[in-house]
Amino acid sequence: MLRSVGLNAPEELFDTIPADILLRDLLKTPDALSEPELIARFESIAAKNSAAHRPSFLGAGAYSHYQPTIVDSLISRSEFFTAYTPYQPEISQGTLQAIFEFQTLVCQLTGMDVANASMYDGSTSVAEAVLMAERVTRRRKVVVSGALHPEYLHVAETYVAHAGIDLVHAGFDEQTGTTNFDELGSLDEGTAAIVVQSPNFFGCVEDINALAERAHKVGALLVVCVTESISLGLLRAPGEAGADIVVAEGQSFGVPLSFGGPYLGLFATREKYARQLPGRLVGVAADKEGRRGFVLTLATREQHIRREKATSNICTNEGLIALMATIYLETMGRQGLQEVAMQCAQKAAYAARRITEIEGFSLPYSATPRFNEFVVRAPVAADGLLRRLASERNITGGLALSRYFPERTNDILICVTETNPRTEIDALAAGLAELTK
Amino acid sequence: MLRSVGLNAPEELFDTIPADILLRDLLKTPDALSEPELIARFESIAAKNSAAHRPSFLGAGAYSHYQPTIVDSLISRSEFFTAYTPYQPEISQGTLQAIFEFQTLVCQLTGMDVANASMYDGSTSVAEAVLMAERVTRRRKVVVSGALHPEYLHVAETYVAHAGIDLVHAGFDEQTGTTNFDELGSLDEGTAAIVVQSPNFFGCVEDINALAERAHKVGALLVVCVTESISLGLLRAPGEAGADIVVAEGQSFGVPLSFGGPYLGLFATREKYARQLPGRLVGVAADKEGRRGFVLTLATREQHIRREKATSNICTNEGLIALMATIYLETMGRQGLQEVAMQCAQKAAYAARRITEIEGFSLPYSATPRFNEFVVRAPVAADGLLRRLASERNITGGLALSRYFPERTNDILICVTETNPRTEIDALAAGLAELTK
Amino acid sequence: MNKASTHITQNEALIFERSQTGRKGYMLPALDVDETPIDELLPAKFRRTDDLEGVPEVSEVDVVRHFTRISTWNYNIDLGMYPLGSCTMKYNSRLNERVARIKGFANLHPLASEEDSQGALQLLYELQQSLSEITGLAAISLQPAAGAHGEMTGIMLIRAFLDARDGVGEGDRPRRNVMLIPDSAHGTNPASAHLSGFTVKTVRSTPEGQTDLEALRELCAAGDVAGLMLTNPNTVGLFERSIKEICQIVHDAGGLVYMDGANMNALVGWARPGDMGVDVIHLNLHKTFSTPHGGGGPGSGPCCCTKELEPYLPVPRVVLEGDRYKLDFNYPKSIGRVKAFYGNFGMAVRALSYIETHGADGLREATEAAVLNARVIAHGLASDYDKPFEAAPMHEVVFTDKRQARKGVHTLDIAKRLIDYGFHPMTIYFPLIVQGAMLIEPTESVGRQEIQQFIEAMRAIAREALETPDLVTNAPHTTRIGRLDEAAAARKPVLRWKPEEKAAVA
Amino acid sequence: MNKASTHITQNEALIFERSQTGRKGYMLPALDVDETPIDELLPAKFRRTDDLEGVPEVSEVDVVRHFTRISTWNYNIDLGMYPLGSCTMKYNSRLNERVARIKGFANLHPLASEEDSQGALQLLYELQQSLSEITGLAAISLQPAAGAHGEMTGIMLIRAFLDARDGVGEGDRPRRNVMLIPDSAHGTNPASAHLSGFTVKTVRSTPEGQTDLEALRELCAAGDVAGLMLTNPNTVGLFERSIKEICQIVHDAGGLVYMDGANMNALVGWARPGDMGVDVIHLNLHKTFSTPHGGGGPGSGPCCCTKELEPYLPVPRVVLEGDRYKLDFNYPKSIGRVKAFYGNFGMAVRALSYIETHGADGLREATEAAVLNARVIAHGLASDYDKPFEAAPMHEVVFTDKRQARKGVHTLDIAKRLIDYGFHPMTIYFPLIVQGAMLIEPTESVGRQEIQQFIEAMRAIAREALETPDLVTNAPHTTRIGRLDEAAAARKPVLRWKPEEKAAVA
Ligand SMILES: Cc1ncc(COP(=O)(O)O)c(C=O)c1O
Ligand SMILES: Cc1ncc(COP(=O)(O)O)c(C=O)c1O
Repeated sequence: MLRSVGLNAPEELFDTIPADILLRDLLKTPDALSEPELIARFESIAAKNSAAHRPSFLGAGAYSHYQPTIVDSLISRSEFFTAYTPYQPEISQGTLQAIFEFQTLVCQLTGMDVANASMYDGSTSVAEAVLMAERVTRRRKVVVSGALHPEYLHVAETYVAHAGIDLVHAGFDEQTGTTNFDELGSLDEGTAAIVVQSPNFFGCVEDINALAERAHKVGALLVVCVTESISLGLLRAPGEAGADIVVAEGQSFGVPLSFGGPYLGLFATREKYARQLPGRLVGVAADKEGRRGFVLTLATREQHIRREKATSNICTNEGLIALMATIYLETMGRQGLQEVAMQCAQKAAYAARRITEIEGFSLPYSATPRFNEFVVRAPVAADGLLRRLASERNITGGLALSRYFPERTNDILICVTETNPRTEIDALAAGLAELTK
Repeated sequence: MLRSVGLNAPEELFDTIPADILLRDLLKTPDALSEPELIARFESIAAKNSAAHRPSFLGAGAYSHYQPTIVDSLISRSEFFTAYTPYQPEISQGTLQAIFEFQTLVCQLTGMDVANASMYDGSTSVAEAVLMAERVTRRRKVVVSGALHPEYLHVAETYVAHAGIDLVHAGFDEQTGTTNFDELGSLDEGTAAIVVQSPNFFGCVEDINALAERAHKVGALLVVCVTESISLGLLRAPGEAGADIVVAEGQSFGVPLSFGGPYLGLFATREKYARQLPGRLVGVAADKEGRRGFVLTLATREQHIRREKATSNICTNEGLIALMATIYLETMGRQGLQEVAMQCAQKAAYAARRITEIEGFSLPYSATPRFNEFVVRAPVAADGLLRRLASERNITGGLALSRYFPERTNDILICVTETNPRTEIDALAAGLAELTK
Repeated sequence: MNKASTHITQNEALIFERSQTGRKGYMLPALDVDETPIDELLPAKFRRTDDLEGVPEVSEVDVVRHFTRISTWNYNIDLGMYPLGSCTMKYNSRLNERVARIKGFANLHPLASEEDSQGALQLLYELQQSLSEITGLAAISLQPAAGAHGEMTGIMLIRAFLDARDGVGEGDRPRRNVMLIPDSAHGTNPASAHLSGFTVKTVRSTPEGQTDLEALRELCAAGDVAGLMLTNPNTVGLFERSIKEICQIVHDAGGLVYMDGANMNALVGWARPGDMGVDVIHLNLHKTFSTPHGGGGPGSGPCCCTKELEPYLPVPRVVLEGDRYKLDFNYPKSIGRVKAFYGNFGMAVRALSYIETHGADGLREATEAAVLNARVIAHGLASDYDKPFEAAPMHEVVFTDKRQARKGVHTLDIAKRLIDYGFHPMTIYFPLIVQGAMLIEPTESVGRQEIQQFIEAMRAIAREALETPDLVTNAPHTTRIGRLDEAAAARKPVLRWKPEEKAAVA
Repeated sequence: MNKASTHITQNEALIFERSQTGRKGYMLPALDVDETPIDELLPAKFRRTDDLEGVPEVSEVDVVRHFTRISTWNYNIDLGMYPLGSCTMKYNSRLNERVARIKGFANLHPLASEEDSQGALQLLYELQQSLSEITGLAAISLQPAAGAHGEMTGIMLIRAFLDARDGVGEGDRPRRNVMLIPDSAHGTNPASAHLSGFTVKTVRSTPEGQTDLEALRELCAAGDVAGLMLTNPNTVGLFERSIKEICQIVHDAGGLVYMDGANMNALVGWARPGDMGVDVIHLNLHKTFSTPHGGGGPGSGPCCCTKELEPYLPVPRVVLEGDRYKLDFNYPKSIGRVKAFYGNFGMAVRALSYIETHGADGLREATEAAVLNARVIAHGLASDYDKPFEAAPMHEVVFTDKRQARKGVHTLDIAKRLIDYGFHPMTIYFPLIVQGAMLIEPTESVGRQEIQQFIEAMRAIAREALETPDLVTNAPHTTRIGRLDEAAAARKPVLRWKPEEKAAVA
């Protein structure tokens, strides 16, 4: 082939690169491994992730749910996973129709009018929601609940650092574990939005209706963030409760934990704000013969057309993960989504009951409604207790809140899902009891 | 739906079944399990198969070889694995073209003219070859090597029990481990075929040229059976050496061990016997516009047309396994098949050297050429030695020949493939040495 | 070769035609032992000399594209209804595929010690138990690799049992050498009977599509009858209403009854062959129990029989002793062995998964849905197609091309035209006793909507047969290639690619 | 809705249109704990009231058929060449998919303790090491989820570094608020710069397709320049020959150089941004390192920078201390966090697998093949299409529709017509500076034969444009649907299915 383009040596292909920056030697990356060697090596690396092989009560933004087998089998069709962004609709209708179904499902679950084709994840969706609220309201102050996932808050702060937006932190009520309404006093005519997570980081369900009222009174938007999207199978849809933008982490919809990514940002809003949405949108279109098809639409919002004036810089999103979620949601369907949500809530309630029975343990926010996560206050330091639970009982007992709140030394955030059989819950309770005796 | 066909209750669908044989109660099969429960249960059952998780030197008709990842990924396309036998060629060209490539590859490897679309496995292929030899020659005596896999022999005996065929056993030479030529004395004008395996059950390579000469002298066919098909990458093609029918177990071509099945019978012969072949055949055809396609052909040999006069009763064969083998063979290709065969032979040679160095161990057929299997004579009973190797060293050390030949108490059949790294071979040798010290 | 279109995926060549010297699609770990000189390893006279010439040399991407492209030329169950009568093309659950690939199953060597393969033996044992419950027959062998293989096994059992009962010694001429087989039977039935040395005699069917009892009695009167091979529901989709009487007649004549279990999808959970008087049956795990057909196989054809026949089953048998599963070789009357090792184990894993994910009620419901779907089709097409039998069909229904044939449109044409509507054709020209047969089996894996789409397609074709018969006789119109000249292909068969024939083939 | 054809797979409806009350596609284990009364569990006012109306009710087979059918409406890499310039559609190895699914990776919770996730941290660390070696840049963050995200991160680093260097305090107006971006840049570049509060100024390209140094010098003279965002090879596929001088100019003006690494597939193993004077770069693991595009994502956009910029990288960083891998949060100057947890870990697994199966020489050879393939296309099409730039292209080559436009055939038409030949179209109308641009990137994943088929197809289209232009302007002819009216779709957008709009949508 070289000859056919008039060259004699591969080096000549790189003639347009100045000689002084051309590499002379091979890179010092590892030598090539054959398939069996690579597999053996990666399996041995993976085996070191001991937490992956153990019953777990970790949640806090990433959840263990059962993934129906067909999800992975269908996304593994090369027609889906090797395709590019559907810029050529005539040969991308599979992807486009799936996204259209995804958008519809997100609307149905959140109770909103329009949803986009996905964002990177829940955390960046919150940040983009803050930016969008500013675009919509042309106001520059955003009040953020102190019960928002701390990593989400950190991301939002980073995103808006140079956007001229003032992020104001509202605390949360130590009695109820929910956003502190009184601290929302800072709400005024300059406020673009209130951002609140529900169920919040501590597992407590927020009163969205009340928050929406507060926000709307001053002309601000209410942004609701959901990290445990399975809760949408049981909890009132945020849209119905008055939210203006709903963002969520969609990982719960059949997406593996995968050490934090790839996950799936859901982003939905009201019809009237559709043109302020970040990210891609798929809409219905027709060909000359009137046949229905789907296309990427409202592209004038996007960076490849609007460049620096775009609603976001996002280009590649989480397409395949959105497809996973779509397949998950359609497989579970109307009944299944309610059943799995109910199981999570029931099992969490059972676990909470079992744990409060243990001497020395309490639930600081026991009076507040919750879904499948709750804070437990232990009689000893959480860190050490969890370490012993892991090493002596082979249970990952939850998250020590000191990871994010150093002063909360004894608090553990526990999450229970349909994947935790009763025996595991009982073993957790037994472990907590015995290790603190 | 029931209403639409004029019925009121599901039971009415079964009205044509006499009431006294209709079941009243539910079957006493297990209650329904959900996906996660089923997976957990099967994983716990599978975990009891301790041999599956351990270095192994078992061969004897089933071989560990590396399976390239794309094999399983491609056969998992529903287009392949859920399709039926390609009776409707217009919408089965994928299957048909793949079989045509399979037939070609089998011919190339065996050195024969025509091959069919597969048989159940190697053992039934031998039986069908015996029946075919009878059809071709119209003679009723078949001489079978004593170094044929004992289970294959048993299958052939069962198949021909009522076919009026006389299976004569030729012994094997205790010095060389190969078929005893002298015992072939029974060869005469009434002999339909000689059946010989090479490499034979004891790992010894037979002299196919010489056997072909003997057979052809009396007008008999030579049937060569191969259980370790990877050997075809290194050994002279049986067809080239004079075989008339070559049958083989194709499991080595990327097919999982799977406790003995599904495996893959290869069946090839000379052009002139094509119409006596059992099983399906795919051939080239053209449509009206002259476009090339593939069809099932020479169907008049088969049971659905010829009924009791068919060349065989086989209908369902091993289609998907043939596809696995086809993908394997094309991925490994001309170079890869030779390299993997060479690695097997080299590693077996190394292992044989290491083991003969151990005090008390010998190779009874050390002077005979071999491929990747060989018999080792231990100073102690093989059974107990292998059991200790497994429990104390976590190595499956090979097959105690006493399984088939009770008198051969100390003999072990050892198989080495490219999947056994040197460290495993060294550990085997160390184990044998130390456990017999 | 003419191009089917300009589209590259429609013109994928044979892999041999894509081969390029020196290309590689694999990589092995480097050899890690000292090399033995080649002549020492193996004398030259035993070595290959052709350097595997002709075997393809392609890259991994080449292979992936090759098979992905040609795969798109196949119809498949996941695309839509695959209503092949007698074949039971039901949904192949991905869960079953997943569990069959668990390492502890996939990597297990068949000659591992019993101790080291307790899980596999347990699985086989449990499947035997479930199949025994489903068939109402006491003993099972999972060794046969497909339906025909199961037939052969079952017929051999009958032979062995009769020879023992009748005191026929080795080498003696058996007293009973006739196997009765209805004219509607599948071709494997006579072929399998023949393999066991039986002479086949045909039993007539009645115009109502039932076994002719009179004919059966007559044949049985001869005294040489070893048995009857019967499919039930039979191959026209009707339950043999007189099954008990049929068994009685054969038993009275000293024979045994073999039931071809290919149509068990009409019965599971509702009726059991063992309760009907049947002595031996094979199942097709690749039909009734949803293991994938794989473009022609693998299958699995368990042979199930009564307590009386059990001693003759192939060895080894999988048994439970205390809490250990064992391979029991100690059956001196056994017919022997029909396959190395223990049958298509991978299919057994899938079938057990099918049984356990359905549960007893799920199995019963599946049967119900399969029969109901066939009934809906029977109703839906009766106005447009000739339905040769009055009786209500079970899980499949047969129509003929009688009405369309008047316009020159035949079963084959209707089948090919169905392709244009997105459906795989039904089974055609089987059973042989029905002229222009179209045997339709929807299975339970189709929803209401799709059944209706199928009925509409068939009706549309019936209209086309009247109005635009050419459209039908020239179908299919939407496939990569048209109808192939099968006669010419058989006359001068080209059964493999050869380098020198490249030009000729292309 | 008109039917595309009678073929059921061509007319698969929306799943909502297939829903049937009461159908189920799932089964969960039974609840195994005592039930809490619902009102105790959650007061009614917090509960859903809509019973999830509208959410589909379908069976498992329905779902499988639904997605299998619509999947066939997609083109994909395994079907053939996907020559999207700038997108690097290379083969997505199945091995990478396999290892990413190993349970120890897939089931690992991101908040597991360091101790319990040593394998994952090791993997991230080793990928960082390899990417550092490949780019010649000292420090890496794997947190960004895609290219644009990496850009945003990199630009924020520049801002943070400059503010610190220039002593700009929090709340102060930064001194340097201009980001220079060539007119040929991808849209994400200005959008990302804007997100960090920069004003974008455009740098001209020369007629030869290189950055205009004079224009650059002029812009830099203003003193407010924070940096330059440059793609190299640039978006017309040419290496920026003066890259070192460009970096010098920007550095001399007190700015930093950001390189968009989208085109690293032209450089890996042959040249390193770090050696060119670049300060910060993002990579697209979903381009250069073969992780699948997934119909739009997920991606991964590691941000790589010099030692000087390292203190500003997002936290946590993955570091090695002794023999323990750690998450280090202690970077007080860090810009913060751009994503929860640690980036798209699953993509990191695949990318490392890519790097390790290739090895250093494999990586170099892949680059070589990618560039050679583009060169072959550049040669092969030069006689038929206008090639606006003289210089030898790297891994992608741009042509225009200038010659064909005379006959009324435009880039869009040529692209659509390519579909009929079985190829995915190239990138069209990008970069914006080339009128009627067709940007073709074959990648290394195409064999000689297929490159030739592509060239022949393009030439055939050039002939058609002359002889039968309508054939081209009405293309594609072989797809399920024709060109869609995108303008109408945007005018009155329908962005979701609604029950009441069923009729309207259909
Ligand atoms: C009625 C009947 N009997 C027997 C068989 C043979 O089964 P198999 O193909 O599994 O050998 C079939 C399958 O085609 C059949 O339909
Ligand atoms: C040159 C260039 N820069 C940036 C990007 C953005 O990358 P991503 O889509 O991963 O955000 C792209 C990809 O489309 C690109 O081609």
